[in-house]
Amino acid sequence: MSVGNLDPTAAEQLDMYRRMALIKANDERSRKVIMSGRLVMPYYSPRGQDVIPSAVSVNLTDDDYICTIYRGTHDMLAKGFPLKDMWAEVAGRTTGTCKGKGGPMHLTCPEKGVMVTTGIVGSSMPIANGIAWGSQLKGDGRVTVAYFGDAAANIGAFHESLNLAAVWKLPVVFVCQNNEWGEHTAYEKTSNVRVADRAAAYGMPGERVDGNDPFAVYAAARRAVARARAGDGPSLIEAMTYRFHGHVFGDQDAYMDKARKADAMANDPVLRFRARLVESGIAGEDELAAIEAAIEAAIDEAVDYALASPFPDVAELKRDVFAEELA
Amino acid sequence: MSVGNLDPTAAEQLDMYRRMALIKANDERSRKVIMSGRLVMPYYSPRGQDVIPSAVSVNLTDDDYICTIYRGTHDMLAKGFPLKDMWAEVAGRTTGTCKGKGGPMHLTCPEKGVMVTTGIVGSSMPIANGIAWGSQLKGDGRVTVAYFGDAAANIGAFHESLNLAAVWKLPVVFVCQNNEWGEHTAYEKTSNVRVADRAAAYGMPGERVDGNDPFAVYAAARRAVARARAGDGPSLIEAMTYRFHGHVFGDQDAYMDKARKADAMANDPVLRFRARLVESGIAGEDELAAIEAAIEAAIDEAVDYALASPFPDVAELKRDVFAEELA
Amino acid sequence: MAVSEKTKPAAEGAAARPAKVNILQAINAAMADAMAADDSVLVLGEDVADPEEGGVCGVTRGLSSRFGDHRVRSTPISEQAIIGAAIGASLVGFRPVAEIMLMNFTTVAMDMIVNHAAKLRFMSGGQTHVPIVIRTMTGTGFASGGQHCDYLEAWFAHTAGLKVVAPSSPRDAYGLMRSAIEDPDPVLFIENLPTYWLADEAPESGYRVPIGKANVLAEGSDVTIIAYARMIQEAAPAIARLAEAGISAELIDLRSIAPWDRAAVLASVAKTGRAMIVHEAVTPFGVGAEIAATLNEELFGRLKAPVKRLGGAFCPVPFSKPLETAFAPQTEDIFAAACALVSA
Amino acid sequence: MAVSEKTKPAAEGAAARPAKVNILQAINAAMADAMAADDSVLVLGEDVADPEEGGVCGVTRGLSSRFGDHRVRSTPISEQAIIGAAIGASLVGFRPVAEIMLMNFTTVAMDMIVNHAAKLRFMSGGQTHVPIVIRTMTGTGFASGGQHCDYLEAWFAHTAGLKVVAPSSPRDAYGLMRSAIEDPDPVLFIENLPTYWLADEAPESGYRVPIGKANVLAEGSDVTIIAYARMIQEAAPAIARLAEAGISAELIDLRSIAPWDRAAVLASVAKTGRAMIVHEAVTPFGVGAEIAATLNEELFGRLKAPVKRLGGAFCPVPFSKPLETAFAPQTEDIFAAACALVSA
Ligand SMILES: Cc1ncc(C[n+]2csc(CCOP(=O)(O)OP(=O)(O)O)c2C)c(N)n1
Ligand SMILES: Cc1ncc(C[n+]2csc(CCOP(=O)(O)OP(=O)(O)O)c2C)c(N)n1
Ligand SMILES: [Mg+2]
Ligand SMILES: [Mg+2]
Repeated sequence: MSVGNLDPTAAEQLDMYRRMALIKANDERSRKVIMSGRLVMPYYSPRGQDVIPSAVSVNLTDDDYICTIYRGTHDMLAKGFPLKDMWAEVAGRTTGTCKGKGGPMHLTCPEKGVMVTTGIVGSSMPIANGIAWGSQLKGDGRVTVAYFGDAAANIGAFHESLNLAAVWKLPVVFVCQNNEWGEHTAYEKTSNVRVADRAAAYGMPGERVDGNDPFAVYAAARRAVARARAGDGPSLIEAMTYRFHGHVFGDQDAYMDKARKADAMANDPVLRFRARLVESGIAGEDELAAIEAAIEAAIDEAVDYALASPFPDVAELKRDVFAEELA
Repeated sequence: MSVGNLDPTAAEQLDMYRRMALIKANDERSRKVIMSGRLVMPYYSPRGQDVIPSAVSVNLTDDDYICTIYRGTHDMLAKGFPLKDMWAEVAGRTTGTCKGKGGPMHLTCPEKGVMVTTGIVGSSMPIANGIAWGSQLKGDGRVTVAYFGDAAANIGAFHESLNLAAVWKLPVVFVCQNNEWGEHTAYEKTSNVRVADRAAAYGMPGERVDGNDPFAVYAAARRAVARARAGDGPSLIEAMTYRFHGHVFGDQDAYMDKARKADAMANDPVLRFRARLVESGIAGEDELAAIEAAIEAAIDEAVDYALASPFPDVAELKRDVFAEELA
Repeated sequence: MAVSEKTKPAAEGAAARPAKVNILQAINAAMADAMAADDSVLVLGEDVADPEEGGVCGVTRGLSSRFGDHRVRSTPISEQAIIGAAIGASLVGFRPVAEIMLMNFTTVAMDMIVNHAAKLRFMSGGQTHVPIVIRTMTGTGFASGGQHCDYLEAWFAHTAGLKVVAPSSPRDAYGLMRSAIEDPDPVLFIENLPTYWLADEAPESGYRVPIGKANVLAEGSDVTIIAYARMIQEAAPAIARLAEAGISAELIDLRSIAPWDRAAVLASVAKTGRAMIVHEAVTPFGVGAEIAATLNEELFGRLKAPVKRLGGAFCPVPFSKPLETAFAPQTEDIFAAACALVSA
Repeated sequence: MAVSEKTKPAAEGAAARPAKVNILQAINAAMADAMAADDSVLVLGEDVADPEEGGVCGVTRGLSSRFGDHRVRSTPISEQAIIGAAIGASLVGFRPVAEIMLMNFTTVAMDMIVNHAAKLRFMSGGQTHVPIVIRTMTGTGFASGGQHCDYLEAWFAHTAGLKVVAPSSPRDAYGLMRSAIEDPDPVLFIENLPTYWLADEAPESGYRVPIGKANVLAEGSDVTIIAYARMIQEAAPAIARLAEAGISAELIDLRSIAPWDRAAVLASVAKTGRAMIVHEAVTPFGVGAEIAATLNEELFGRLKAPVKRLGGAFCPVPFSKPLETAFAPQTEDIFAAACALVSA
């Protein structure tokens, strides 16, 4: 099946930038707010991986689904997760998308297709299959993206999920964000093989791309999404990137090679893409500045909204355990 | 590393035949005894797969280890599991190798290296890794063989185990006995890929062989065992065979293609190898007949011994739960 | 699974239902009727479709032929993927009935069941929910040994967000399955293997048993015996023998373990003043502990004897027949324990 | 794991031990001393070696540098493979200490733990046994939400063949770890995350706490409070407040959950006539149920009030701070419940 031109249009490029600029700004703000002590939460920074979901999501609509992980605010924001609902949730407020009960590791927003956020390594994949099975049964043409990390490619759920998706030809795109680290352990210490090369073990296409190159990710995602929509089955994309920060906020990341990290941060994929947009004349400096200013304003509003919102009542402990409130 | 001649010597060929003749005779007797009602147990016939462990085991010593599954009497007998202990165990007698507490799905005989028999699909592999890790630590040069079925190649434990074995370069040989069936489900319905081809996903050698050809299995096992002993790491062997009977005794196997099954049984690998031994002059008809007669006599003795042995006392419910007997 | 030979073609049951059916057929009929009534009901698991004989015991036989192999899917041996697929489909409007062949195999899918199915409603603040049924069978009696017979219901009852049921008759099996499929939350449906072929009065189509309601099988005044699943078959004869011995025993079939019917159990024990809980699971930290603790809290000072717990021996399930038989509570044990309670 | 910043270099503790150590350092010292004393002791798990910082909290820090990375191995994220490797090595003479980072992650390794580690000795008729320790941490207090804080000890206590311990002080953590490593059977060693940095009297090298022995932390005559793990920190202040209120409470640190110290608990409650069990796990079907049921069986008619169970709220662990705080029993709850018991 032909997926047509694999280069993003100018509009799509700007769209991608909008998403990654939001991810970058939101991450910087999150760390600032946590550092200031105004918020206490386990925070898994997605910085460095900003490009991947941005380039994937321009190939998706609000009707498409994603399942992501604790390190997933970038995936969610790229998919359109409302800022205010997100901030209120991570602040544990009743106005949060999960009424403050889920928190950062379980952010959920069905209207935008953010169906599951899991704190268990590998568990985004088996559930993504089920959502995609639903689409296959309904014939609604929707696609489900399962995001996961490089280290998750070593856990049983990855194997069972890719095999079932391939055998059932499910409309899923498995997107592995290879940031070279699983907590404090380097990927190469835990596997002899590239994640993308494991696709062959299931008879599905597997592609390794530069996750910091919006064009490369866009093309791979476009192919995979088209394949899924056409009913031709799942694909595996391994997007190579690098984790700018420690595993979790507070992690001193002494185990990460300083030079490698400095180099990655010096080549910030968001700033590189920004410069490229200006060079290629797709956007003017002030246009981008305006976008960034609007993002900052939106985040200001979201943070204020979140911190001004009330905390849930303890009665919430009895609600949402089952459909019926507990006595 | 060179493993020298990959053809079994005449002595090894006769040795292989002895093992498979025992497996065949023991299976036929087991089904007869169960049919007669003298024994009640879940019985998973290994007939059709007789050649595989026979050809693998001539490359092993009593010091080497195996972990096998509910369908494993062939693997055990090929490894030297004493007949009397086995029959007493499946008869649930106190003289059984596990005092009758384990039964057919958990036959164990450390002296012969039969360390674990599991009833859980896939679970022979993670434990085999640990035994092999022990050998690696001790430097005792022992090899551990993990036997499992084709359908087990779709479960998470397979993935985690092959990956860890490859990364840790463990002296394990993963032997998949592909009998085309997982209970009532055909392998091709549950995977798009050959089991052997999954070895590439872990960076270990994978080989698919005709599991009914003693020479092919011997050569593959010899290579894999030598590699493991040399400290070069694990291998995956997919031995193609066919299940002569239903999944479990009593299963009417209506789901199995009659012609395919008849054909497999008509080409009984044990009888084919027997004929070959005679043709090639490695063994005379009467020599083989003598071997078979001795096997029948040994089985007679084992069955009588088992059925004449006492059942365990209910006090055994309090023993072997922990080292210390329960109050 | 050494029982296939016992299998009888079930299913079409939904169409023309005989006066008597066995539990296996009742479960089959409940799934068939639910699938006929609601297109969103799906079935998945190992061997569940008809080319694979509708399950090793035939519980799902006929469903894929009748409703199509898109709604009734045999799976690879991948329990995490099975439950994950059920959860995901339920998030987008389906009502999957997933089979985990034997209860011991839930151990390879606990993350999906406990961290996800049970918690997604709460963690999402009610934005999503997981209306799935997880069918699983277990039980001693077929010499399957240590890894095929465990009763692990206490684990799931200890998990907020899960419901757990364990029927003992064809009517209850049908009625609870219909209720479980319609329930907005995940329900673990525990089937007892040895009693699959127990035939009894056939449920009328559409019959429901509400989850959380116990059933008083025999009224009595001296002692209350609380049991479920196969233990009902062991307890019933004990009741008769107790009657002969002049002891009037009340038998309560719990049917639902989570939530369990506190009202019914408390009312009965308030009346009899003596209680015994019988289950096949090992006694320590079992379901009996929760019921005994509750009875003592609620009826403090009103009990005539300490609550008795009768469970499986505290060991893995043994293979050898005399050991396997001794492992689980039997009629004589129940009879003797009841006598002891009454004469205490 | 939002706590790395709290980590202090531990380990070398074994060499020169300070007067006070925290629980994290005590566990580290116990493993170090055991590895020094016995070459067969191994450590494996995610991030456990020093290149990976000796664990996300540093509990295994220093061990790989001191004993070699062949004996202390960081693993892929493959919990089934981790426990399988530990089981296998134990079958051939090693004593592995395997880490499952958080207790909720045991859900992906339950087959290895329950069907294999716990059962191999019995199923092999005693031919093999599995002397492994499974270390895992958990506990509310760090806003980790629904999948990182569960206390699942009741599941494992309900499994024949497993031992379960949960220390609350540096001394007990050291002494129980030494005993667990030497135990011939599998031991689940539960560590509480929020109290890792609780510093107290340092155990002397070689100190042992026998598995199955409780510890009476405070003597009293009016009511017995039975708790373990972090709940001890909540109960201790309650004892003081109760004293001010003129109530003499006895505090028992269970330390071992399976087997638990029936003798010590029964002796105390026989004396006080009133008992309360406090744990962080949800109340229904929890450890408290087993203890309450046993107390009522053994002390029938001798209790002055119904046994009280104080556990976590029956829901997944919530994220929002006020909800998370309300989820687990607190000092005020224990104080109030004890007052109610005594005035009942
Ligand atoms: C089953 C399971 N095991 C261990 C953990 C602890 N843990 C949380 S994140 C993580 C590393 C995962 O690395 P990767 O999959 O590469 O994703 P990343 O964090 O790099 O985005 C680990 C081990 C977990 N959450 N779940
Ligand atoms: C985890 C798990 N799931 C399901 C089962 C039930 N079961 C027993 S054998 C079997 C088929 C296994 O097929 P295969 O791995 O090919 O081995 P074979 O029986 O053909 O030798 C299944 C599904 C099980 N024992 N364990
Ligand atoms: Mg990573
Ligand atoms: Mg097979």
